Amino acid sequence: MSLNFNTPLFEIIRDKNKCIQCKVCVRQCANEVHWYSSYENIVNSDNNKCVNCHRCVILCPTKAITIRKHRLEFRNNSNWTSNAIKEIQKQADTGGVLLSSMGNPNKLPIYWDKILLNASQVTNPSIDPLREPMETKVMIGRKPDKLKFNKQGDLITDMPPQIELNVPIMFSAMSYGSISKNAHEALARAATKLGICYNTGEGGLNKDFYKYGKNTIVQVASGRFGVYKDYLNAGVGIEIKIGQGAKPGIGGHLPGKKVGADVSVTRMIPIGSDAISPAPHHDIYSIEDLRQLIFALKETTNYSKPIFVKIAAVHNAAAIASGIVRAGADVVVVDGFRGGTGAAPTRVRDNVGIPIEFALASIDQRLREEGIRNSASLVISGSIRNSSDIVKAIALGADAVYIGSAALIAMGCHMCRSCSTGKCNWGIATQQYDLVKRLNPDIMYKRLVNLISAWNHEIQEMLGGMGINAVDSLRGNKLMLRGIDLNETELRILGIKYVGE
Amino acid sequence: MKKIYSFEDKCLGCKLCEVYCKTARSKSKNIIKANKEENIDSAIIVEKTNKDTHFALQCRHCTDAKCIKACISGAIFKDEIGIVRYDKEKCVSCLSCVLVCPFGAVRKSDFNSTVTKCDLCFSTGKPLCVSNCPNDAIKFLDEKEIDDRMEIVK
Amino acid sequence: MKYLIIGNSAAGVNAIEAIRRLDQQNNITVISEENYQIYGRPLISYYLSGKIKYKNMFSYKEKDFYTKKKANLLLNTKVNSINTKIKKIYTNDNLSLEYDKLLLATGSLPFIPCIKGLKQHIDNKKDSNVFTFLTFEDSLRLKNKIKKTSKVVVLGAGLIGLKVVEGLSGQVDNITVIDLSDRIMASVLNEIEANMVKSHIEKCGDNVFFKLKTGISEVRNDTLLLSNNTVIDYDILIVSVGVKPNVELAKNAGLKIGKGIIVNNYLQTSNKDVYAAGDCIEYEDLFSNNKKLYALWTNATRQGELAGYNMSGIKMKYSRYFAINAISFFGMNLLSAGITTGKDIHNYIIESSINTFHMISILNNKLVGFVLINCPNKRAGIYTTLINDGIDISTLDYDITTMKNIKFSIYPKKNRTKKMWQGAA
Amino acid sequence: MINKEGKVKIPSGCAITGIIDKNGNKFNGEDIIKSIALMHERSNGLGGGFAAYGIYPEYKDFYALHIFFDDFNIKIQTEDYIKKNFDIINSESIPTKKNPKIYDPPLIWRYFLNPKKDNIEKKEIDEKEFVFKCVMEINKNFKGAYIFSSGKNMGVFKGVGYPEDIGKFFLLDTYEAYIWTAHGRFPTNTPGWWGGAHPFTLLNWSVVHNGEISSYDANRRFVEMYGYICTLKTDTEVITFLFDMLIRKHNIPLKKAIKIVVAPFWDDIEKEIDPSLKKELKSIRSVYASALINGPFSIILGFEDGILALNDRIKLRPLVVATKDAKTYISSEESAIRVICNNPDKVWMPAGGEPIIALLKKEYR
Repeated sequence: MSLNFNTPLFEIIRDKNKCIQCKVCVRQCANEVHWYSSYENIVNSDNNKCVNCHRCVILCPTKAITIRKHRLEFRNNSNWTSNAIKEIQKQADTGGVLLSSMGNPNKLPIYWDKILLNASQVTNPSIDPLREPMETKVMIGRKPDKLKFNKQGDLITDMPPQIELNVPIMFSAMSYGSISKNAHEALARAATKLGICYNTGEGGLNKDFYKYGKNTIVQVASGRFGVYKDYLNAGVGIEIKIGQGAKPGIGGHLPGKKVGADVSVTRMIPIGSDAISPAPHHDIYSIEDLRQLIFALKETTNYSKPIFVKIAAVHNAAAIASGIVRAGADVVVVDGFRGGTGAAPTRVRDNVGIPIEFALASIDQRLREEGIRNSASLVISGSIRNSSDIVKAIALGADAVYIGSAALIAMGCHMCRSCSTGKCNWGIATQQYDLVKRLNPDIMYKRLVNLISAWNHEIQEMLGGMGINAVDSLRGNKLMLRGIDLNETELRILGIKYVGE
Repeated sequence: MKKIYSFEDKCLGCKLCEVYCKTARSKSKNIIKANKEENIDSAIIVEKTNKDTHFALQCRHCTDAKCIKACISGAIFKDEIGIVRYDKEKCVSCLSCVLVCPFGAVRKSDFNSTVTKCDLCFSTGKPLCVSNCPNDAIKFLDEKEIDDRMEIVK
Repeated sequence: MKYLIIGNSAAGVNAIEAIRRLDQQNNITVISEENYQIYGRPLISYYLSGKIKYKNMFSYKEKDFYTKKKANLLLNTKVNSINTKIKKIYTNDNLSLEYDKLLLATGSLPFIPCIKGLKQHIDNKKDSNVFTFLTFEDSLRLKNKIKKTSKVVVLGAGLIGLKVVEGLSGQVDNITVIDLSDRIMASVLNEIEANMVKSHIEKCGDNVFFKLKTGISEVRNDTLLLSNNTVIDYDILIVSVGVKPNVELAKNAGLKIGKGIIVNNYLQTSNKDVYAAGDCIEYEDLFSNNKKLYALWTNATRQGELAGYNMSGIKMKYSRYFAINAISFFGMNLLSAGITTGKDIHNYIIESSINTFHMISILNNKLVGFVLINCPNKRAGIYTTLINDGIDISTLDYDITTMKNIKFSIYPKKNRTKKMWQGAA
Repeated sequence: MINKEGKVKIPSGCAITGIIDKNGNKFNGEDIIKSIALMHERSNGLGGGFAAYGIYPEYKDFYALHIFFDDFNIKIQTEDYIKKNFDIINSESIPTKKNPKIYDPPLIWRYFLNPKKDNIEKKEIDEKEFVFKCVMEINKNFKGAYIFSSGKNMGVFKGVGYPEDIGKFFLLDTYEAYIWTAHGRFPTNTPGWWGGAHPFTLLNWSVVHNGEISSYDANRRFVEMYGYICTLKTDTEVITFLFDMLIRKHNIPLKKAIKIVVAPFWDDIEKEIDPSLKKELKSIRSVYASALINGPFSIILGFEDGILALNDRIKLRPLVVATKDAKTYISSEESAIRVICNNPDKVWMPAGGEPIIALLKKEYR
């Protein structure tokens, strides 16, 4: 069938006066957009193949290339948008479920942007982090209700295992397979350098990375890929993944073409086989099943590691979180509906789940009401974009945040949302050797360190502005927040006042 | 002494180094003019291997530089820093240097009778190939720094 | 400790440098028969052509080279004899100098064939119109002598002879090259290659004529009697049949002489305090294991350096050498090294056209020689190094017998990275 | 309309001062009034108050509740509640002396009470917890009644006005105590309410406080998880609750409690070489992260055995200590000490986070 409704989304514009025919773009585009014609001595481009990842734009030494949204338009229609039409055409063409990558791109409210922070003026001096200590270290894990001392004043309480984070930020779960080994190396090295943690995701842990164990959280997901005793003991924490913000209620699928020799060994599956994570864990059909898995993992690791349980932010997240804490989890992770993914059904990604801000506020409040807020740490994720998002999250009650997309962007991701093709030109979401190579861990780990250090500076500045010198005093400190452009219900759930109040 | 070192496991074969080398060696120092209008050879060569990987290669500025020994006119010489340099005014184009360079890094120009070789951008001290490599596959390092890494290369 | 060096060309000067790297203190004296500081001897033909100006003749080393190296340079001085027992030398100025370590870097002399009348014409130096071509002095005299109308005869179609042709081309009316052999540069080129070079010279040179397979019976004033009994006129006759090692002094001093001065692996002569290096010595060929003479600049520099090290106390063996030539005539580049003929040698012609030629020679899985004509971008140094290092080509990542563009990635990854990072030590 | 304490968090600045005689010798309130009066400039007339320990020796076994009532109606309702839970040993209006600078005082009463054993047993809690719960209940649910002192053999006297005027109003020269603390208030955003003045107390704890704690809401939400109800929304209230919770409810020794509220910096913990101490400090910071008091403050905590003076970790508020014989003086300003003790043995300024603990000698407790 030759009839094809596909039209280019982007238009490549090449300045002929600037193009020196060096062919760097030709060599660098894995989608084979650019090609050199020796007959004409010019470089040509095929708009149809372009995903707008900017690789050629960035590498072009003369900056001769720009990419624009293609000018082709449908007749204006607020209901039948070009996107709606194109999706129908695509499904009519393939008969398949629409797949998308990264987080929900739709125009839904971003509540971080509707929350404003406080600062000290006169009655309370702001603190200059350049001159005074400014602490951002947090301890992640279950805390006992109280500490006990004997008559001599010696501590007699045995502390449950804790994870020390120098900065209340971790790199969220992204599996080896969905992202490249080099990307993992950069994350692991950055986490080590920063004194924070990265998360293996559900793809197992490559042998080369066991050495970063002190800064690793290993994940156990429904596919149980690469899970065995050494793996569980390799990191400082274990995360049971129940759900993910980008696709609550949905499993995962790593196509066989991404399962090369190394991924195969790490995941413990045959080379070339599809790695399918079922939607539920087949041994968790209820909260008591979860409790069994939590304690099975604790037994396996001799109660030396906090157990994280990660869920997607869904309607009754607060009650679920309370159940998870009571089931024995040491850390509850909640992933908001904007969280990223390598691939998710578009309809699920864009329509399932709730904003993380609300999930966080209601979970924190619920746990406090039940008097069990100290029994688990609360970590949130799902499109944390900058340091002020983090400050707001902590003030709403989070102990720490996970960042995924932001870390990828630091490593070169341009949010072209083509992860599922496996041809990531930035060497992130790919297993193709020549592409993986483009992500130089030496460079990228430094960029990650830079990013987190920069954010840490900003967090410190904001803390200092509030007259606080330890992030502990920000946690749940909702007085530091005010809402704007929010209705009464929103304010009530967030537990914050309106600006000016 | 600092030299340029190439890291094959990092090289993408994009050949931006060649583009910038030509720019550095041009009269105009304008990247577009240098690559489009001036006939300039790149002193750095990106080679493709039989494993489809790449690496960049340029004059190694050998301690015991064979090209200097071979040169009959003093056109190739070692400066006080240790950079093996080339003075085209003195060159008689006999190509003795080309004949002895173990790396093939001293080449005859594609465009004229002179010889092309890397001079580590000595006039600025900042080789353009290094500063423009997008993947840090080319580094300007002190010889001592590379000694430590030599162990890794097995 | 006193170092004495006889000869001030490639070997002598490189010996000075080597000694000074290890010994900053002791006296070095250099004696030269010529009246100039070191110059690139092969440049004399470029001076003749005008490509090299007078000032650039001496850019091989900076002007203050000898001062910097604290070397005492005696020009215009001929050493008459050496007494190795009392370690003294005697010069034509009745000077006697003591030494502890002596280096003979006396180079070579023009080979003068036994032709009737030739010797007397050459000996009559000052006004003679018969020249040899080995020193800058020769080049200066010749350049003074030529006129646009000169009819020049070059005796010998070897490297020197042809460089003279190139140097004179366009400056004189007629150049005739006479050689006994059936082809030019017979010692370096095979027939095909020789023809390619010859036709290029004929095409580019101004009124250049070859008379090959031709001998000379007698040299007379302004005319030559050829072996076929014809007579040709000449205004200028240049004798460039070849060179021979300058061993006279060594011989008289009682040192062992073969084809050249005999030295051991440390460039020591039969007397332990006397070293020799450069064109004047004979040495082992990489392939034949025979003692050979190679009057090659590159080899002389290396030997001079090694001799210098050994004289100042560091033992350094000299590696075996092979022929290596980089020549250009009228813009045609000829690069060659090693041997291309012999038992079991297999030649691979990789490229061949009317004016390009690319051939490599393999013996027992090793590269032993190559010839490149007009293929300068072939990165010939990689070949030379393969020959020098005796690399088994089956260990390489590529089959070099079919490679048009030789490249460094022929070496397996481990080797190449190490080599690149280390450079040539 | 401007919100009162309890509706909104009120920041304020202040003067504090305190005196203890470690031998348990009692002295009347003249010195403490003199001392706090010297720092007149540090208050703005919107609040002053005193805490005194040892003033009710004849009732020392009974809880002395000082209560403000807006009117008689609420007084009657409150008393009904009290009667249900306590045996009233004595009740009286607290004597005051009219002062033109003090106006609109509420009804000010004190009760000496014995909790009803049956009620305590019914709730299966200890006596102090029972009293605590009753105080919480009244302060939260009896609008117009406010218990501002609930310890034994101690009492708080406070109100709207300059502290020296409040002192005279309450006739403090007629009381004898071995510990006196005082407070002059400079609130920035309140009309001033009698209950809002310092000291703030719970059971035997009393706190006078200068500063504003920026960790307020983190601390508040933390103590509220353990049954405290912050009715006043003032920093002092939450500080009092924190100490009560840590020391009374969690049984943590005073010195460790101090490590919680002014926790050592992580950097210093990392440098600690004693592994068990390091572990202890890490545990303290992990478990009680939300009990860290942040922002500028200096406080004097009074209790039956002595006083504790404390600065925030980076000393953003003034605090001076002096000793003379058995007496220890603590104040915002050195001059406020010298005005009542012109020749102290020793005067110094404690560092940020460095606690000053002055206890009655064991034999006098």
